Amino acid sequence: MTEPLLRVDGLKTHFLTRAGTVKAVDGVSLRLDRGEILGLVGESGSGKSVTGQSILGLVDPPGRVVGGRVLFRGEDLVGAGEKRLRAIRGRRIAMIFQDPMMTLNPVLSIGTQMVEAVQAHEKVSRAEAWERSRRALARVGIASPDERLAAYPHQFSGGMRQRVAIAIALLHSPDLIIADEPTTALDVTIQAQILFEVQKLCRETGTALIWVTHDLAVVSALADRVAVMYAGRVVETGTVAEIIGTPRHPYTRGLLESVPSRNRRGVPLRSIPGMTPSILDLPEGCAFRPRCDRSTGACAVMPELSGEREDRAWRCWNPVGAEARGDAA
Amino acid sequence: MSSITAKAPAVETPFLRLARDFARSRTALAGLAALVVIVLAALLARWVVPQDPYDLAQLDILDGMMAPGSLGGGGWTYWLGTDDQGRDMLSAIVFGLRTSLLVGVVATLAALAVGVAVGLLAAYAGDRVDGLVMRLVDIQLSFPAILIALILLALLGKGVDKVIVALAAVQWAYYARTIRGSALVERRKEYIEAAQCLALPHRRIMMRHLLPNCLPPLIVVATVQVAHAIALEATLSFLGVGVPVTQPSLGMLIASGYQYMLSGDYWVSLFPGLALLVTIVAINLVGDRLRDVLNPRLNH
Amino acid sequence: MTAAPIIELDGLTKRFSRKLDVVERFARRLGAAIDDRAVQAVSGVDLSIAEGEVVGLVGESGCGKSTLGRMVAGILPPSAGTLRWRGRDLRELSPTDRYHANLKIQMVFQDPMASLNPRLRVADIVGEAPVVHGLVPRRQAEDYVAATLRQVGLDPAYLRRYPHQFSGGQRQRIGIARALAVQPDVLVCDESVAALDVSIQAQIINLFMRLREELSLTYLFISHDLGVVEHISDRTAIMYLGRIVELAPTPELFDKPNHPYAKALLDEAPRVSVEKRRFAPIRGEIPSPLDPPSGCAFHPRCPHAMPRCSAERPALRAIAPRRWSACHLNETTGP
Amino acid sequence: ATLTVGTSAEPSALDPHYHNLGPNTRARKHVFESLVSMDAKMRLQPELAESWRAVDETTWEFKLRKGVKFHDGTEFTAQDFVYTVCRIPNVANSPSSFTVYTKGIAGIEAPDPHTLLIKTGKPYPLLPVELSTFGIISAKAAGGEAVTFDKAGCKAESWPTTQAFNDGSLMIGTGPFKHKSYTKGDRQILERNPDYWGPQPAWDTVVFRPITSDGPRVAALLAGDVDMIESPPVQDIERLKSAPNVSLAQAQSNRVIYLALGVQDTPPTITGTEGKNPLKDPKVRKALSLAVDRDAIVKRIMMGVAEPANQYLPAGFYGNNPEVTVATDANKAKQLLAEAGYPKGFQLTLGTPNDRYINDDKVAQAVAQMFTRIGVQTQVDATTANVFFSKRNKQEYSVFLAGWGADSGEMSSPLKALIATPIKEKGYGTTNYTSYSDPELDGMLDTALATVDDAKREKLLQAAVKRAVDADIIIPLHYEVTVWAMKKGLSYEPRADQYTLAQKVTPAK
Amino acid sequence: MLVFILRRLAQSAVVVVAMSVLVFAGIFAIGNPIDVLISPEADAFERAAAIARLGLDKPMHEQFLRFVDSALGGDLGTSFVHGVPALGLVLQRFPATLELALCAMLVAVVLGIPLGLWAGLKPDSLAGRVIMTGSILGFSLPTFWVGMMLIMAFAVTLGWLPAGGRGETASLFGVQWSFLTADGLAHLILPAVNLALFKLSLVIRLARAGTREVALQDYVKFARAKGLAPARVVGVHILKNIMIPVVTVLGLELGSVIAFSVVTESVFAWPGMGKLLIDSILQLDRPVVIAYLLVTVLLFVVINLIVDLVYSLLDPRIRLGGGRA
Ligand SMILES: Nc1ncnc2c1ncn2[C@@H]1O[C@H](COP(=O)(O)OP(=O)(O)OP(=O)(O)O)[C@@H](O)[C@H]1O
Ligand SMILES: Nc1ncnc2c1ncn2[C@@H]1O[C@H](COP(=O)(O)OP(=O)(O)OP(=O)(O)O)[C@@H](O)[C@H]1O
Ligand SMILES: [Mg+2]
Ligand SMILES: [Mg+2]
Repeated sequence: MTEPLLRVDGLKTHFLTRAGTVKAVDGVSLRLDRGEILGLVGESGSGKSVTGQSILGLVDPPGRVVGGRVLFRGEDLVGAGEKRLRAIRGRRIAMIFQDPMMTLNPVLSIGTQMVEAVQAHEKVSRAEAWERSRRALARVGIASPDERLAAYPHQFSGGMRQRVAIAIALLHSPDLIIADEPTTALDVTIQAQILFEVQKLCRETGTALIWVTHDLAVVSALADRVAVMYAGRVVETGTVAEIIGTPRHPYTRGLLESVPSRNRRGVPLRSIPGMTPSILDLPEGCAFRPRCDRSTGACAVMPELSGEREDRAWRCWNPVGAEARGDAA
Repeated sequence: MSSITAKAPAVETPFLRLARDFARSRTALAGLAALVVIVLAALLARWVVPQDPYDLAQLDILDGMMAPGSLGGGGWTYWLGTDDQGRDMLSAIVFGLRTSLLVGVVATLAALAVGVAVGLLAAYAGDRVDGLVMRLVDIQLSFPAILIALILLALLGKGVDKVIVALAAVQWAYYARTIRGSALVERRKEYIEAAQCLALPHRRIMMRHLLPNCLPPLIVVATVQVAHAIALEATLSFLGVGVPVTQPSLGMLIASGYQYMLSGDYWVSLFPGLALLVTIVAINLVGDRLRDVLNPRLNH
Repeated sequence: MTAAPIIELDGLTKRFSRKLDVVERFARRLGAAIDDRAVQAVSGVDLSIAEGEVVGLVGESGCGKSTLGRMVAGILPPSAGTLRWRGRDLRELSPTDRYHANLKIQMVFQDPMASLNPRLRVADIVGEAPVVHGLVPRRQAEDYVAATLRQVGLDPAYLRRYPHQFSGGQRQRIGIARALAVQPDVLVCDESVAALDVSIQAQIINLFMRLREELSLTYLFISHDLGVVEHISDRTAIMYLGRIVELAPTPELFDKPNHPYAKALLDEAPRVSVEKRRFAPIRGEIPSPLDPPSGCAFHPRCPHAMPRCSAERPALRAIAPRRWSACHLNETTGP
Repeated sequence: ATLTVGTSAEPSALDPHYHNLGPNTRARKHVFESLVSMDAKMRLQPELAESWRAVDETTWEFKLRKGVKFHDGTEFTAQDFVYTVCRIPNVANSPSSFTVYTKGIAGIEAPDPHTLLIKTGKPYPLLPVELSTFGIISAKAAGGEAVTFDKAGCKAESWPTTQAFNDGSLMIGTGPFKHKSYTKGDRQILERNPDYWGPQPAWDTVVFRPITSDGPRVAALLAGDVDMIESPPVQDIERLKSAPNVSLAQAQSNRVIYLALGVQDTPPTITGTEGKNPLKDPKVRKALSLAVDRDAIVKRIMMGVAEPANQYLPAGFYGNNPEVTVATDANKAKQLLAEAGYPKGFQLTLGTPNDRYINDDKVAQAVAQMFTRIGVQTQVDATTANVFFSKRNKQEYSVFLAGWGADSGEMSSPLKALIATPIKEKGYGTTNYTSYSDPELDGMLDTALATVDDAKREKLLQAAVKRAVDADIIIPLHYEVTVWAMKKGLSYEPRADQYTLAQKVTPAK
Repeated sequence: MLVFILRRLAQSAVVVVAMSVLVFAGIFAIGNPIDVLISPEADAFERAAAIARLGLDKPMHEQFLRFVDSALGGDLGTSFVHGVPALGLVLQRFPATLELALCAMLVAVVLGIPLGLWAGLKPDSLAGRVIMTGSILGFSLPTFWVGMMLIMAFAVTLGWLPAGGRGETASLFGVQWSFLTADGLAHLILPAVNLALFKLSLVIRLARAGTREVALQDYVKFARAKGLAPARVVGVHILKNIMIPVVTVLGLELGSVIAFSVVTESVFAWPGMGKLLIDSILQLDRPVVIAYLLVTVLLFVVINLIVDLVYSLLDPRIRLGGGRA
């Protein structure tokens, strides 16, 4: 196996708040190859966004990366200085945020925001940066880019703004884009447009993508591989087919079963009982234990992520299907 | 699924939570402590100081302008000196504090009451009422408070009651606008719709649902405005309109001591000035902390 | 259909407009470009809901779903059209009757936090209205609230707590309990599960279905999540820019949508499946209700648009028993 | 050399006839002169008139100084006086004109350009004094060479506007200084008049800067921004005395601070007497007068910079009666109150301005203390002068504190204004807001004011003031002392009329 | 924008009318200016004559109508005290006040924004806390008291700066300004600082609150994610956003600075409009009070328009939004 593009190893990001230490990310490991699309799924508060931001060292105080490594093309970003990180941000690794209304600065024109992104990394003239921006906009399917560059964010619809954000991410042809729920705030038809553009771009440029979402449907349609997070940890990882087809972690299975469209109309849904735990007081051992119908005494100890391969693993003492191997759940 | 198991956290009222958050800032606690002492001293003025400076029979100009620490004719020591009328400065400051606080608090409360009523009504009724009221408020606000107060007081004459009226008159619009702003935001929240959907009477929705949720930011504003009102009263007294000379507020004391500044009789003006300063800073510290504690956006 | 529908909407319309004040009118005289900016949020919606039925209402952001729901729940007065409650025009009812009818239609909101008054305890949130309306004596309010809480699967021990002390799912249950406390017949659920995580969402959907059984409730279930609507509703209405463009029994609609917009919507909604798929989006953006396209509002984005579509608005017509659609294509191809 | 003076008030206009007000007259006296002037002790001095005499009971003859030139070079003649008298009633918008001083004039004749014969309707001993109050403007500069005097009103095409003086165009007088520039609210700059007929002033340039707040004015002197200031506040005088580079000049002024006791039938600000006015009882009035410890007030409130008063003008002024005294005796006061039927006293509100006289509200508070101590519980209503004077003039106070400065420097002024029965025609009682009326006293005044013989008149006035003080209607408290503070090395003869005159400021010998 | 201007004008007209009625009635109720103005030696005839000369013998409504009539013709009346047109009197004092107010604003902005930014970016640092505590102090100190202390310290004790007055002026555009001469500038410092103190605190607080809020916004994080240097993130992305509330509030506050110069001008004997107003109120000089009000209201209108222009430069959402409600 060649060295992956990105390898996250035991990443820990904690928030030191008044109420206590919030272990938002507590030992997350991921790997991503060139051109690969990784879906990062999990419920609200499970640490998806913090994981994404930690990779780029963008966690705001009181948050801090307290452990683990982020190896990007072999270079550890956790220890890297701010200057080095700045050189990577936007150029090698780009990021897209969830709310398209909020990711663009409302008081600066689109052109300004794009040009500054170009000039942050390359000493080019304004005219050239402008030209680059035009091309980037055209690539995400925005017509009459000149006009658009002079416009301000409020003159755009949500979908257009998200496309602008993608265009900004594309300016330097990064190796990796981290997209934090970029379509959650959008309507179905608009979401489809964005997904279409993203798919096309990844295919064409070979950019790797981490797609953070809580929507299993989007992930299943878009990603190559999936990592499922629960309470700050990755609980299962594998290809889309493996995760959807043969989930091993009871949480993954529960999630899939809760999706209405996969159930029979009108029949009560199989749901995960209980509620998402507060990250501040997680139970000992497996965090999912109180809601799990398969929990045993063993679960009082945190299980390790283990499985068939490095990229097909789960964090469970009693994985689904362990009784009858090979049988799909 | 019908039983949801979770450790029940101790029942914590919003007030308790607030108090706990508040107590985290030491400066704010110090401010609060100072404020409590000040308020107590003002309330118990008659019992904590040796002289009633508002009772002319207790004054003797022969004891006038004594330096701090002098022994007066009455047999007690003037720890902070006396002014030209022979007022014990300590007593005068405590009584002055009482007047200043009274003016500040009552004026603010009055303005708050009027402003809240008007602002809430405007926000809830919307449309025409809103337009009309808000134009009025705009007009009032487009003119600096001190000018209006100055003219009003020139009109009304002297007296604690008149100062209160004037200060309330210049402040109500501010509250009206603030509360209207937050009421408009709150009104759009779904819990108000829920209350409407439950066909609760309008008065009830306004008083029980809208008001309590608009009030916290206003309380912060009001605490700070008390400080403002006190300062404004002091300024007006300084400019020669305000409370009567025989019942000096802090501002009045400072103003009448002002003329002794240069001559080296600093205590007549300095001590009331410091008292005013401590009071206002204490109120502001408390108000500031309240603002931080009550601001949900910065809370998490 | 046998009995009179419990709710009947007839040409229900809502327009939001802001009147110009004196200054603005004067400025307009002077030639400033100021318009009254009327938003036609809901235009002429006809819909009847039978007792015990669950009608799903689907559509994209801003298409008027919430506005329609609010009109039904009596929070917003319609600008035009009638709303009949068990066959009787609400406007013709005596004030007391109307007020009772209004109580019988309750709403469950989207945002579980914003829909609960943060300064009231659960006991008050749920108990206030029944006491005010005299449904229960004040002294028994506590027991009544406890019973209602149990009904929605909450521990009555939480009675004295404030909303912020609950999780999202629990808050939504409180919201449902509040609605149930006045013993309604109809629940309007406006995106009631949209803000919840998938695992919690399933719990709440199950709760809705159970309550329907236990209390024989009627639902107007508003959602943009097609999966949820498909799962829960008997019939589904699809809205686009203030109008219903298709209305049909849920299975039939999801099997074979008629309106091009309905088709696009169903096609583009991602589903959990093992295969990767290619997205092929419908072009264009959702138009603004401030400035709706002429004719069929969908025509700028419709793959089948004809000249007629931009000139004439198609009416909602029956295209099959219990199926309605508003598209000119149905006329060219016959019913 | 330049002299910069910080003044305590600014003239409301430079027009010498616009406003009969201290600061205006101060400003006027540098540029415009009058026929007669007063010296530092308020004794009459020749100015533009070299001499004068009463020809008969109703005619005065003034010999004018020859060779006096206006600042524009034209010569001063009798016509300038005529024109000035004519203009005085014709100042547009004047809030307080000098007509009080000219209306005694019934006719003016000028047998030659340097002689004036002035007729009065009745015997008018005060005419020379009154002619000292207004400055003479140039008839030629104002285009009034042909204007003739007419008792009913002089005729002229137009009269000079106040604006014409403010902008400097008509600031043409005969005085020791020429007007140079004026920025309202900031400064007036004067230049020496090289052609002045009298002694040359020591200063080439004089700058007057109004610094109306006391503290900053003192600070300006201490900081060296100005060379001299008017009326430093009394509490700073000790400090100024000890300052190494400051010297002081002080003089008793012509202003007495008094309490006026109203004898209205229903007292406006007295309670606890069932509606009766206790002040109608002379015993009560005496008691109040006895209650006041003038020495304490002077010492504590005025910091010694004042003098206890026993009548309305200090010793040395015309009409002062050395035999008049007032006493302080709180026990006697209580006893008198009891005798008058008020053993428990009553409640009283004392009105006072708080920005008009030196420490006015403080004095009032001290008086209130003293009244309270004999059992008359006294509140102080201290308001700004605008409110105070309006209320006082509507007789809304039973007792008020005010001051009176006798511009004429003689006792007839306070007697006529403060205590004489208000009689419009005679100009009596213009400031009598006590409802007090004593026909006998009025008669004494009548006689005095018709007596042209100075010695005789003084006797008459002395008798009248004794009667007035004994009535305890206008209770004198103290005479203000006027103080000037200046850089060491300057000297100024302090003036009873309180004016600061740059021509009299000299560098020390 | 047009709507905005019209609305402002309409509002200001109402303010002017309301205030003139108030001032008319007020001064009528306070007392008769003649009582203050007239020489105590004057007799009853002279009194009556003076009252007639100033038109004060007419009933109030008639005086008011006469005022309105001439005001519509551009004549706001003649000062009772000074005998010159009231408007001219006010305008003549105007530059001094404007100069003082603008200087104070300048001090407030130039110091306040960087301090506020700092405190907002590092709210928990020592510097941040010191700045905030300092701003509370500045917020709390009554202007007049600070003025007194400044005079005590810098003029009397240290003798570094003059205690009051305007100092030497130089002419620019036919108007006298202090800031053009060294002496004038020295005179300007203390009053300007005095007046600025309160606004400085306000700016610091606004800037801090704005910064704290803006710094949490996604677009700031996005800007950092683009790899921008911190200087650009703070200096452009944050600064431009916090300027919006700062400019709005400052615009409104310039009015109050001018109003509060009443106090500062009294303390520092600064010959501006504020001092004129106080004197005029004390002397019941009604025409001047009204002229002052008119000038200030007009000034507010102008300031507000300018603020609005700046505002639309800063905030594109306003620029194209047509009329603002
Ligand atoms: N600034 C912060 N201070 C304290 N805790 C924080 C902060 N930011 C995030 N957290 C906590 O970290 C945890 C993970 O948050 P994160 O935003 O990564 O969740 P997420 O999986 O992205 O959820 P969502 O789907 O809602 O976006 C949450 O419990 C959150 O409360
Ligand atoms: N009070 C109001 N005033 C003006 N316009 C309004 C008002 N309420 C809603 N609208 C407008 O009416 C249209 C329909 O809004 P509505 O909230 O009903 O849409 P929706 O379908 O519920 O959207 P979403 O899915 O975003 O909740 C929108 O364009 C909205 O801007
Ligand atoms: Mg997230
Ligand atoms: Mg909605």
